[in-house]
Amino acid sequence: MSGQVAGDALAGHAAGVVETATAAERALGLADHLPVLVVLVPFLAAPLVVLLGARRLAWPITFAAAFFSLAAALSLLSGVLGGDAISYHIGGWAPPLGIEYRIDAANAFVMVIVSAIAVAILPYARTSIAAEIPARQHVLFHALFLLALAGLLGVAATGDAFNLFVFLEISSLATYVLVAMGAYRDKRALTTAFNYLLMGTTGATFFVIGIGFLYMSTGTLNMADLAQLIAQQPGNRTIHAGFAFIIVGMGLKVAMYPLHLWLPGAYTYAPSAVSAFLAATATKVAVYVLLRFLFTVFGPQYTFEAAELTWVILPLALLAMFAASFIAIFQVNFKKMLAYSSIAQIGYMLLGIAMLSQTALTGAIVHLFNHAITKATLFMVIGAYVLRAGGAFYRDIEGIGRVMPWTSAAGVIGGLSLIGVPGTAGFVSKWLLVQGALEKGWWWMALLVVASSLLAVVYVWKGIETAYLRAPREDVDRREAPLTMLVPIWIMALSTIWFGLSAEWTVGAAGTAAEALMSGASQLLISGGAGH
Amino acid sequence: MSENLPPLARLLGLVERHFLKALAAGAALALGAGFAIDMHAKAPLESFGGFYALAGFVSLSTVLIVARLLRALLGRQEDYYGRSAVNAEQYPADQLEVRDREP
Amino acid sequence: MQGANWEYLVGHANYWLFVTLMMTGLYIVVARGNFVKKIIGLNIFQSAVIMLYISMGKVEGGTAPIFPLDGEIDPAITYTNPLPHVLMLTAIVVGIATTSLALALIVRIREEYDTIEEQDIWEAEQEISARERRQYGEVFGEAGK
Amino acid sequence: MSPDTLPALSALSALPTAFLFLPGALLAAVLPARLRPPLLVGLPALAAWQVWTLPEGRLMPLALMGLELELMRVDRLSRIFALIFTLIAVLGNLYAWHLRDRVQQVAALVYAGAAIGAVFAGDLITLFLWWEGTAIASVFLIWARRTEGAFHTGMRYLVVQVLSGVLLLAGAALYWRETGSLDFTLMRLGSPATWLIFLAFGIKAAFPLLHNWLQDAYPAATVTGTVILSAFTTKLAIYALARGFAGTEILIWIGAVMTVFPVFFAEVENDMRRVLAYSLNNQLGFMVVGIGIGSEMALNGTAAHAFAHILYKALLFMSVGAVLYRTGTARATELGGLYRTMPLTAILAVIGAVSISGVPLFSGFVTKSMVLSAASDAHLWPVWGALVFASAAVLSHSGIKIPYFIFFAHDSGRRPAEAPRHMLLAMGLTAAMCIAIGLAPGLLYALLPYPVEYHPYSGYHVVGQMQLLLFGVVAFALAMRFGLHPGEKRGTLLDSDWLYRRAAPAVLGAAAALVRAIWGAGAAAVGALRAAAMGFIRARSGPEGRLAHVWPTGSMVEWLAIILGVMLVVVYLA
Repeated sequence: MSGQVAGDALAGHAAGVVETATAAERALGLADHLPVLVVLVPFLAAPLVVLLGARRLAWPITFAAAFFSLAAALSLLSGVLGGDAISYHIGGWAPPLGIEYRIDAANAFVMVIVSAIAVAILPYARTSIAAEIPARQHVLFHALFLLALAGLLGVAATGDAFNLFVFLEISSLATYVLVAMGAYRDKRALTTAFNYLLMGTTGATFFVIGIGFLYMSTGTLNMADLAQLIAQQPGNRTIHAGFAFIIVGMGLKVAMYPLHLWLPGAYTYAPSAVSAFLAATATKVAVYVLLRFLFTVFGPQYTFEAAELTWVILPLALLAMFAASFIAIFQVNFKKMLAYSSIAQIGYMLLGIAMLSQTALTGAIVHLFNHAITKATLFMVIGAYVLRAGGAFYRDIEGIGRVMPWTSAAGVIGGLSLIGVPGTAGFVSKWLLVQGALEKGWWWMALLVVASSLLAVVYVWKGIETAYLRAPREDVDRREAPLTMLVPIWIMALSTIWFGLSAEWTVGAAGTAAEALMSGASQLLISGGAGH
Repeated sequence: MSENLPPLARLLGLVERHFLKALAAGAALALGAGFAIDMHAKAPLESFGGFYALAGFVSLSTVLIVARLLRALLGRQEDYYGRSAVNAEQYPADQLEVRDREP
Repeated sequence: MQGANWEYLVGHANYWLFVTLMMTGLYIVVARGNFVKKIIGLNIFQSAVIMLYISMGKVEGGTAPIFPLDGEIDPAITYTNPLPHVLMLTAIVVGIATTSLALALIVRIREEYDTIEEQDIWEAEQEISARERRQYGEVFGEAGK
Repeated sequence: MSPDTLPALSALSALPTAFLFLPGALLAAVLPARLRPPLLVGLPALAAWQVWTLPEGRLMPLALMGLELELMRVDRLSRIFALIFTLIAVLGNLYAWHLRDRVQQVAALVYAGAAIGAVFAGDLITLFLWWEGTAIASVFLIWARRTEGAFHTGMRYLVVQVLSGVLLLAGAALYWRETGSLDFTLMRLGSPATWLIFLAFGIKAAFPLLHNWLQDAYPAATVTGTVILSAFTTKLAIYALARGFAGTEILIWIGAVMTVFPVFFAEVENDMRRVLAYSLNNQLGFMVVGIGIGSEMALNGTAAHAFAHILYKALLFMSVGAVLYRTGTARATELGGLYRTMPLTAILAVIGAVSISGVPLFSGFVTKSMVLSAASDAHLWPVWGALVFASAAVLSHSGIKIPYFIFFAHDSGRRPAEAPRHMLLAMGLTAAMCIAIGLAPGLLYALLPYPVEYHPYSGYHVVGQMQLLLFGVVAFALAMRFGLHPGEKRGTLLDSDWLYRRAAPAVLGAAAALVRAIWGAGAAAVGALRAAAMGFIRARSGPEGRLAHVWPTGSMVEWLAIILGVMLVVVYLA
């Protein structure tokens, strides 16, 4: 039976094959290969770094690769902001049999976030890891960083469900090792990484099972194709089951409450630069995948009106917003506090997804971006504290605002953005979420969003109180963080303000992305045919 | 007044001593004027020339009596809200310039 | 009716196998304390998925999907769908990478903790956290609770 | 002033007034102590000049995230409030010339800037931003006292003020959805949006039962901080009400209650700065009544009264502050007879007292009577009666109690030195303005939002007011003579803050204990069930207690299974 469906899908695509074949012949310029190069460059740079084996070369290569990815992602984004999609066929093999990279506003946006964060964090990481990881491991660190980056970019770029799984595992495996590298400071990094591995693999395997169910019913792995074929068979139980598996598997990667248990440990014990990178990118990419499956593959009609899944994701999102915030309030370790706050913030994104409206979805995507830069700022600030004060416990950073005024000021900006104070990036996305809730007439939801922001006030205030209102400890290193850390920190901090004040770009890009996602399967196919 | 006080203070002392007499005179004058001129009454009771005098006297008396009751009802110790409440604590002396006048 | 049910059961034997293996694997991950055993459970879980994929690629009466050398495909021959097999090659590679990484981690954990039993490690970590709470907890009074 | 002649100054007028203060505050944060006082006095003076010369109109529209914002809406209503705000910033900072505390100085500038920014805000979002700005900046004037009590008070104050801002934001968002406009203009009560905004304003304006943050916070601030505090927050709320809810009938009744109830508290309160805080509440009542009536005369009266009130209330806070500065206490029980060595301060305090009491020739008389006349014009007799009562009652605490118990009455034996010269200068200037307004009300009337045809100095007005006041004093003198006056007594007076300082913690504590007990019992029951369910599996295969504790891997995979199950059920049922 499954073979039959696959045959149909092939026949349906016959016209497309011819068209793309000619397209592949003429598309030989570098620019036409950007969709794959954006992933391939960091991916190939990783073995290069290892093969050269030179510590001096590792950083420049890594930075150059990341920078290339950023440039490529920006160029791709500018190409698709109008609402078109770019379709790239790996090796000239046409979809659905060949692997397709499909770039639209949503994933180009995600790729820009990921590569931009990588570029910003790398100069910082150079100083940070020098203090936290032994020199002989630096080459490996950079190789793994590149692999994680390439994996995340690949997840975003690909239009093939199984290929997505492969990239997900590439980035996850690299991430496990990066987290384990924290063991030079705290041996709990090892068990954390091990747990993360067990859970992450289980989640990813759930995801593959889901993909398998979809393949069983449709005979295709291409997402655009899947979308079309799924829409044709409502009420197919295999697809239903596949849907549940994919959501749960991705929910784990997203750290959807209560599948978040891997996250606090991983963020707390990983090296500072890794925490900053992970917090800003890994869960965000997972949110993107969730978005892609919920909206593009299954389509809003299928997902929400047929299955009422709003009522599963929405309560979990609210639970995350409150439970995780409360836990964050009671932490004594700054890094762990931020980790729990991340879980709460992911709750906001899930909320925006579950509300299922253009505005709320735009809010979720903008929050994905804004939270990425906010958390990157904060984790980088913590990294600087760790470097100078030797730990991330509140006790370690008492009065550090006076010793490290610049770092701490950036931390305050990040904290304000976390709360959602107007003028910072965090405000823009919360404002959109509140608007989204009000559009639906859910004023109670708007109040809940505001109420949970008040919880953020409490834990951010605790940090500020510790850093500013207490006497500095005598035994800490009384110096400001080095410039190599300060500059990236401030770039991030200023960008939270910049994107808080001039939100046109983020809101515009996210709006286009939300539109691309919400427009569902049918329209995507039409634009895909012409978008090459 | 054995103290050596500034001239202005002596003047104020004089005022304090003769205040009640001046008050009585002023009050009588105001009451008389109230009956003498047209009060342009708009309110129902205003046309009575001593209305405002009565109002002032009754109002103040009411305030004082009710305030006594209020204190009996709501008054508590200074440290009712704890020793560290503003009400119970002293103003930090290092922010002030507490100084007596040199004789 | 009886026959139909029987057919249903037997006809989906591959799925029953998959479900059983998957549950077994997951159960081991949850219930076994030894880290190596957990990894074995994870492997069983992943093998279940591999079987699911491979069995779904099978077309009834199909033969191995190998093209004749001359490239002339005889339309009378039914081929099994090769795509799931190809996918599973990748999945196996991923599985091996995961397993080897996990084993490497276990080696390092054993070096640091002198044990790979979950219970013991849990207790050791509880002790560390308790020490941290004593050392850092009272910054905010009872906030640590 | 043509742009060619003074390019620098005309560039200045292209800047929102509030933005003068923010770089000023930054500058104050880095300047050495010696240079800060001149900056603190000079900058508001510059701002006053700018406010005075600004043309009317909507000067700085701004589009942000698709919202139409308006940073500078200059009209007669906003100009008079901005003008008095800049003036009082000059005077208050002059009063604080001796101050070397950077935190207070920066906070004072930011606070004044935010209040002025809010007055000029033409839309609800800009208003909200500055609204929260005043809350956050002003709390530092309380914390600057640097005692534990002040810290807790400041926290309570901040919570209330930020709550007001949150309500305003929520209201603004709803209002936007309702009307599609964020324009801050006259609103009609009726929808949740307008009620939320009204409540937000009401908190800042210290409506009855929402008032207690004021009496809690103002006596807790520093000597100089209280002067600054007394001017801005509540009058900003009065401005906002006058702009948004003029003519809203419920305000008349709220205002009437506001004028009456605080006088009793003020009468028995021992802390002189808290007496003034209650009196401030009572004076706000007059303004709220004026807004509620909403006629041109009433609104003129409100604006004029706010203007005059800021001055004489600041003067009173300054004189009590000077006493506190010299003696270390503001408690009535510990003061008395200070005129002997602080005669100038005493005279200035008396000028403030007669101004607030509404003695003819002083500022309170020419402004308060406008509100009273507006009430009688509208034939609101019960309200008018309440206002007459309150006019007399204000005499007893602010008019008599403050000067009498501090500077006269029994001799406390204290012989403090006269207040420092800069304080005397600040008080003298403020007093001069109080008298100038009283003598030449036309100067103030010319600034009011609407054309004024009002003559306070008619014979019957003066005579009526003098009767009211003199016989009030007679009653007071008799009460003192016969021992009927409540007198001075140390203590704490319960007010609505008792609800959240005592009752709420007690209730919450009890509730928490209850919840804890129920939760404990529930958890035990669930735990027992779970243990029973797991016993079977554990007995066969699990090592001892493997599933009982919360080791992430195990519980995580369990959660995975549970959520997957829920998902499957939901998906299948749907």
